[in-house]
Amino acid sequence: MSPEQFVDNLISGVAQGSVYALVGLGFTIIYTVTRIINFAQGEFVMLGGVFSFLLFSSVGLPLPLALLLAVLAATVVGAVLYLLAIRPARQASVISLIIITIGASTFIRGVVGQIWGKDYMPPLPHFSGDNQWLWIIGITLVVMVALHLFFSRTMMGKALKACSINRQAASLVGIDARSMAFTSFALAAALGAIGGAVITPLTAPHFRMGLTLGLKGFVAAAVGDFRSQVGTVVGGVILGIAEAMVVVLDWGPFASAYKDVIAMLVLLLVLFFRSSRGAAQEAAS
Amino acid sequence: SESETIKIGALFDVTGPNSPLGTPEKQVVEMMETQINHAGGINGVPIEVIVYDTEGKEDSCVSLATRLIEQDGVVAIIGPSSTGESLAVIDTVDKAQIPMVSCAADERITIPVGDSIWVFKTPQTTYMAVQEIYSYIQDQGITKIAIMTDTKGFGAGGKKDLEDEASNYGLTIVSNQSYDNEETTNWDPFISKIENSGAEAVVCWGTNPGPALIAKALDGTGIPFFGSHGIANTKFIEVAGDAAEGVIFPVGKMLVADQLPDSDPQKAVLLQLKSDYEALYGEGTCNTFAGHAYDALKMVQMAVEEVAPDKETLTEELKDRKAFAAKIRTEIENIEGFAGTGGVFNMSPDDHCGLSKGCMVVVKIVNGEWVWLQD
Amino acid sequence: MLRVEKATAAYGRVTVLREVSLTVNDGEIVTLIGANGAGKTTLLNSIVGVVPIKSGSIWLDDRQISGLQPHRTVGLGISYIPEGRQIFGSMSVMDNLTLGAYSQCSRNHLSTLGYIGWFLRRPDVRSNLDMVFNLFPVLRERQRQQAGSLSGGEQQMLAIARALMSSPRMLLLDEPSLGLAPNLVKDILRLLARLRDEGFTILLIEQDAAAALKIADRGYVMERGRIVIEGSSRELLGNDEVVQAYLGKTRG
Amino acid sequence: MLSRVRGKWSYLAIAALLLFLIIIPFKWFLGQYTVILIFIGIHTMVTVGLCLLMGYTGQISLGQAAFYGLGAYFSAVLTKTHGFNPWLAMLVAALATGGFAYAIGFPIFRLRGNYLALATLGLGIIMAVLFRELDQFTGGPTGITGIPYLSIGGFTFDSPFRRYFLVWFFCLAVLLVSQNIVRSRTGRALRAVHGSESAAESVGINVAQFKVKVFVLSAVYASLAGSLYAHHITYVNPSPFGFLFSVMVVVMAVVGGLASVWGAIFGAATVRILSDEILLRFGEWDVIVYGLILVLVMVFMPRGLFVALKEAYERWRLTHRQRGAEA
Amino acid sequence: MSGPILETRGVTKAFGGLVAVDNVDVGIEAGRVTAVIGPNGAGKTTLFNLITGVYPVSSGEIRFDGVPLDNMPTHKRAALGIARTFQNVLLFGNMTVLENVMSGQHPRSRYGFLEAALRLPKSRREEETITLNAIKYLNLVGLGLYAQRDALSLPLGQQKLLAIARALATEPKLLLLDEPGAGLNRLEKQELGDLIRRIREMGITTVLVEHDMDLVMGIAEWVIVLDSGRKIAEGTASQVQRDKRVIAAYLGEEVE
Ligand SMILES: Nc1ncnc2c1ncn2[C@@H]1O[C@H](COP(=O)(O)OP(=O)(O)OP(=O)(O)O)[C@@H](O)[C@H]1O
Ligand SMILES: Nc1ncnc2c1ncn2[C@@H]1O[C@H](COP(=O)(O)OP(=O)(O)OP(=O)(O)O)[C@@H](O)[C@H]1O
Ligand SMILES: [Mg+2]
Ligand SMILES: [Mg+2]
Repeated sequence: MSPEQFVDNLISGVAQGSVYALVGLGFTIIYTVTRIINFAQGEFVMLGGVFSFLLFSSVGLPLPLALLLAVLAATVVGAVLYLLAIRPARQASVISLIIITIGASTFIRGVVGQIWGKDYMPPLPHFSGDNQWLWIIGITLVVMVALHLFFSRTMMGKALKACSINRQAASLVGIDARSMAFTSFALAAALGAIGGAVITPLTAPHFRMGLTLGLKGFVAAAVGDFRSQVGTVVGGVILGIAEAMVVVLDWGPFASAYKDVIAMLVLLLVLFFRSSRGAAQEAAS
Repeated sequence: SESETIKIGALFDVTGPNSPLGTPEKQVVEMMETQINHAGGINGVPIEVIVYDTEGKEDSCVSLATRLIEQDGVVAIIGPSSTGESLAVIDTVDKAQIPMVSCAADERITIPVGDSIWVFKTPQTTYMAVQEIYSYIQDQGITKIAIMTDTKGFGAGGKKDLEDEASNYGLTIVSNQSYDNEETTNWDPFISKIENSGAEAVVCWGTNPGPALIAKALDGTGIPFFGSHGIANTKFIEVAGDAAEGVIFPVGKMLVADQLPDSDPQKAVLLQLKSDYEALYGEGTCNTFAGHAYDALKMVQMAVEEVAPDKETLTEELKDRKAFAAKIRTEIENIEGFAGTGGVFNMSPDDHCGLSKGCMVVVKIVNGEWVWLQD
Repeated sequence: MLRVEKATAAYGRVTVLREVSLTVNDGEIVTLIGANGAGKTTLLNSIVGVVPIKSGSIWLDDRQISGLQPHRTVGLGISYIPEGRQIFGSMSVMDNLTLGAYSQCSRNHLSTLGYIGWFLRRPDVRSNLDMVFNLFPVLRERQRQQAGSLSGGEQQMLAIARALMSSPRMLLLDEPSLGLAPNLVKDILRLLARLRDEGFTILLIEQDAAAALKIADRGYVMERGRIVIEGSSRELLGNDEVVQAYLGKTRG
Repeated sequence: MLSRVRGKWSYLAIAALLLFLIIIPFKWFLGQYTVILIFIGIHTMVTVGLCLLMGYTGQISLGQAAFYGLGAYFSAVLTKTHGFNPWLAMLVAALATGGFAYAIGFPIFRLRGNYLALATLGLGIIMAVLFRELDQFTGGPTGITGIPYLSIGGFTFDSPFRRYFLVWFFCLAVLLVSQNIVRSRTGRALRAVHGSESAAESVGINVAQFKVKVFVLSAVYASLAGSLYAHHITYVNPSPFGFLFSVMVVVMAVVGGLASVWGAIFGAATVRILSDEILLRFGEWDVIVYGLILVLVMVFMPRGLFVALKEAYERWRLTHRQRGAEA
Repeated sequence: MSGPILETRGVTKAFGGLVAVDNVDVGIEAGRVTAVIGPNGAGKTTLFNLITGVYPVSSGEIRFDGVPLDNMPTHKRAALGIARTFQNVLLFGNMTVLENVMSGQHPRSRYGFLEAALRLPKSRREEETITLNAIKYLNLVGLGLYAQRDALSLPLGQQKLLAIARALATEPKLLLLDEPGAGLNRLEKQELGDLIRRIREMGITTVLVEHDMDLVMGIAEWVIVLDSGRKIAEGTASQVQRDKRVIAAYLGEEVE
């Protein structure tokens, strides 16, 4: 393989990983504020993709507007999910809330399949020219920087973080923990939907597409222990690159059919390394 | 009263991973149920098709099959949609002695017949399609091919046959990759692998959307794309867009029904089904999967008519369901020369699929339409 | 300023507060004394809304605040320093203080999205920050340190400072001296007296009843969810029952 | 004293449940539900293990399907390809799966943070691919057909009626063993670990070892269930052992209630009966209604059906007694 | 007196740049009540954590009963006879009061997985002993009446007693109590003092960290003072209380 091709594949892997990272950041945000692992995160991705397609192709809106409205619509769904399913469950433990998100995800998926059909939809056109990967990486970078600024430089960002550290203490300084949870769901939905929207030119939107993209996002977020944004991005990008490289190498046990095995093993190794280094640091310090 | 309907069970994956197959299958049997009953049922007795959604789960499929047999009292089952589910319920229908006509393609469902004499299937077997497309490729003077197969059942079956048959057609597989249909979005590494292998053509075995996305990704490399009968629907053309142009694949005759010579025994059936189905569910919706379920139900209907040529015998038969089911099975096994959508079926005690070479054709997509490539 | 009228509260089926009534007037320190499990913490929790009351009412000036959620009562000018400090351990000292002023900022939700630096430059926030840094100079030095790595006493100072950042009119403190070295206990009590002189109203729970009564204006004694004795500090210090049950023998 | 009363109550309930279970598969009672109940029994076994694991490590496992699949595939391959006696195959499967869980348990539980979810998810994904790709052993995506039935002496479990008793024998044994463990020194140690790890260490409990122990136990349960599945359907293929099954087990565990091992039955039964009975009425809307029901159950019975039913019963008894006292 | 049951030699613990325990030598006489005092952040809890093996020492050596502990994990030390309570109590919230104490008996019982799973007679016999012992320790701390309550529904003071009962149930030789008196009122502290005296009479060596000087003066036969990780003084309570450095660093001047 030529170095040029190698770089091309690296870029596509990074871009693919960026999408995982976007989805994963949604997991991270909800988890940090509420301790819920949101299994409906994949559905936000799906809504981003499906709505983008519908608004663009069926409604006929200009592409940028279609994408924007799709993300907004998914955000609204995220907010409504919180209001209708999470918020009423006052007595519920975190694990019960997780099951609620599983139920909600089945529900959302079913509704979309029922209303807009269960078959695949055509991909959107590339945002411009033939360089969707660059768009994806660019948009992810912008989102990440914005998110970082949001969490480190605004009061609301700090308040979200405070909720995660100590909910009761947060309410005692005047933070409405429930409105923060609401915000986190809306924000997570937006991130997921952005992931879904940017990948739509490269895939066929479909009512079940959230299952696998959600899973990959989950893996990315889990590498960051559902807390660390940096860890999530690193996890997502490693996953994306590992997947691409396994296919490119296509050698012996690293055949393309084992893509997921290799990618998971790489991630678990990273995890063990990170964790043992963490333990070593703790012991040394 | 209860015994006054003929109950037929159907198991389709309507909401699971194979919902693009299960949905038309369900729709076609619902349509046929109405049609048959509209025409006074079978010999004056209405039929009732009970359709359950298996969600693509083997265990659900087994308990739903039992439910059809034990609770609903069906005399035959059509479906399931997928190979795995079909193989999973064989034991159940075999023990209960109820005939089943599967809509899944894998040859292991009916070979060897000795595993269960109660099981039949309608779709063409994969190696028939492989043979069709390979002989076409050979005719183009191509010798080096890359194969891309879905990791799931349909693609894996194709992979095996593609590998086995290649040398018979003077073909060398220079790149052999599998992909996960539901999750792959980054096709670039696959494509660059193919480009590096020196392949003159890509043969891709899978169902939507993988092949369409691969065709799209291949667009511009100049390497021609050959598909399987898994892409025999308008969705492929929609999803692949311009890249669908020029794609060639083997398929049952449904797609090119209007191009068939009038002498073709299947032509009338195909055109009829197509116009009925599309009148109900929309232009361009009829596909080969609907055809598989059509053939299955049709065979059951024919067998029932054979067992009970008039209303009295039928009413009599309905009293002993077990015996009736056994007779239906025998009659399905005796079906001969039935021109269905998938081909002309000649069932026999050693062949529970009943199709032979020639039931498939090679088509090419030209201007978004399927064109029959007559030799 | 604060009036609790016949408040009753329970955890599940266990009633913990039984018709508790109490008042705290403007500018005084009132202390709450009682054995373990008497319900002191629960009373404070009920006042701020962490534990809802079942009957009775709670008034801040002329406004009924029972039923409000904690984040609303903070907005009304009550600051609560709960049992166990509850600082945000993995955030910096400065972030903890900034969040203390959250209620100053959140009146208009959009403004919480603004750059935090602008907010900290607001005159009222600025002056609060100066005040707490003057009260606790060590916090000014440790602005950047992680709050969780402060020593116990410093953490307690931070908890008090954070509570002051919201420009409260009233402070509720639950055992601020818990786990502090004797010299720090003295410092904190001295500080509370000073705050009272600056116009704050304070409701204080303290196990060391003798020390608490020394700085308080009035006191209440709770037993099993009821107020059993109330009076000025002097009266309580002279009350035999109180001396026997809570003050014990004093050492020289 | 309190516990003795509670004990008597639970023995009575268990006896009633047993009787009910025994008569179910007869034609004159609920015979048509035999097959569903077989699956409920099999799923209950997997779920009990997860209840123990989640209840005591406080973390989600998303990989139970892997152990379930290992049990099924070991049984299938050993009996079909190597001609093992099915019982022996089942034992080997359980031991091998348990050993495997033990080997991976130690590194997993040494990780800090919520990594059990990721590690088990990874395990599930890896195993799913291996089931599919190691086709010389597993038959690839189309799997292995013609797995023999279990039999004792000349008695073969070749009908659902017979297999029903087989499966429920195992299921109840697993439940009983779990119940015993929960109430023992080991169970207390596990609960201590859940309550506070540092405190558990301080009273001499080897936290890591106990976590691995439950993990292994849950794997063995799943493996047994998998073997029973294989000998029930007589066919295995990769798709029942994927991620979605793992998620379903989590749902079953929580819907039933993590607080008690008996919750597992309720969870498995609810999910199974919903999808194979009740939701059939909703046609294509089934998944939508399923999602909705799941949300509602958790909103209104956040601690699971078992606890909700128990509380309802206690409330009923209380008002009943009050009324009795008034009269 | 039979010589030191626990000895530390040059024990040091650093967290990054911060030396929490700095080259500390202490000897704990068997059968005696020893108090460790010192300002907040002096390293008292850290010292306990080193003795129980929560953290490994950065350098130095700890000997228990003459045996060097090295890298022995916490649960093994507990089995050897080192028990403790925590500054933040740490009860098992998912258990009743009685079960909390029963789990303390863990290192003193043997029966395992299999016996438990099948409820073999051995398991039942041992369970009985465990229960009886647990009740004994509960009565000792005066919580016998609350056996069936949920542990966390007790008020803080009783929770602290429960934690002591749980530690006693491990049948230790050495008991480490981290601020047992914090959050108790004067009367309750007096009762706590009595309890510690009773524990001493059982022959258990007790070390406590405590900020309440009245309590320390009342029960401690030996006092060790830490400041910034270093041992700055040791002696009887009254000796220590007069020590200038101790007054400056810790006690503060009396305010009147
Ligand atoms: N979360 C809870 N669930 C059940 N009961 C509780 C809970 N919290 C407190 N209690 C009970 O309520 C009663 C009052 O507790 P509270 O904490 O208000 O007492 P307190 O006077 O503050 O005692 P302390 O001096 O220990 O802080 C106690 O009997 C306690 O057992
Ligand atoms: N895990 C840790 N990481 C970093 N620093 C720590 C850690 N544990 C303790 N420290 C630091 O070590 C010092 C000693 O802490 P320690 O808890 O031993 O104090 P202490 O004497 O028990 O104080 P107190 O009376 O307040 O409980 C403190 O400055 C503390 O911040
Ligand atoms: Mg309190
Ligand atoms: Mg300490």
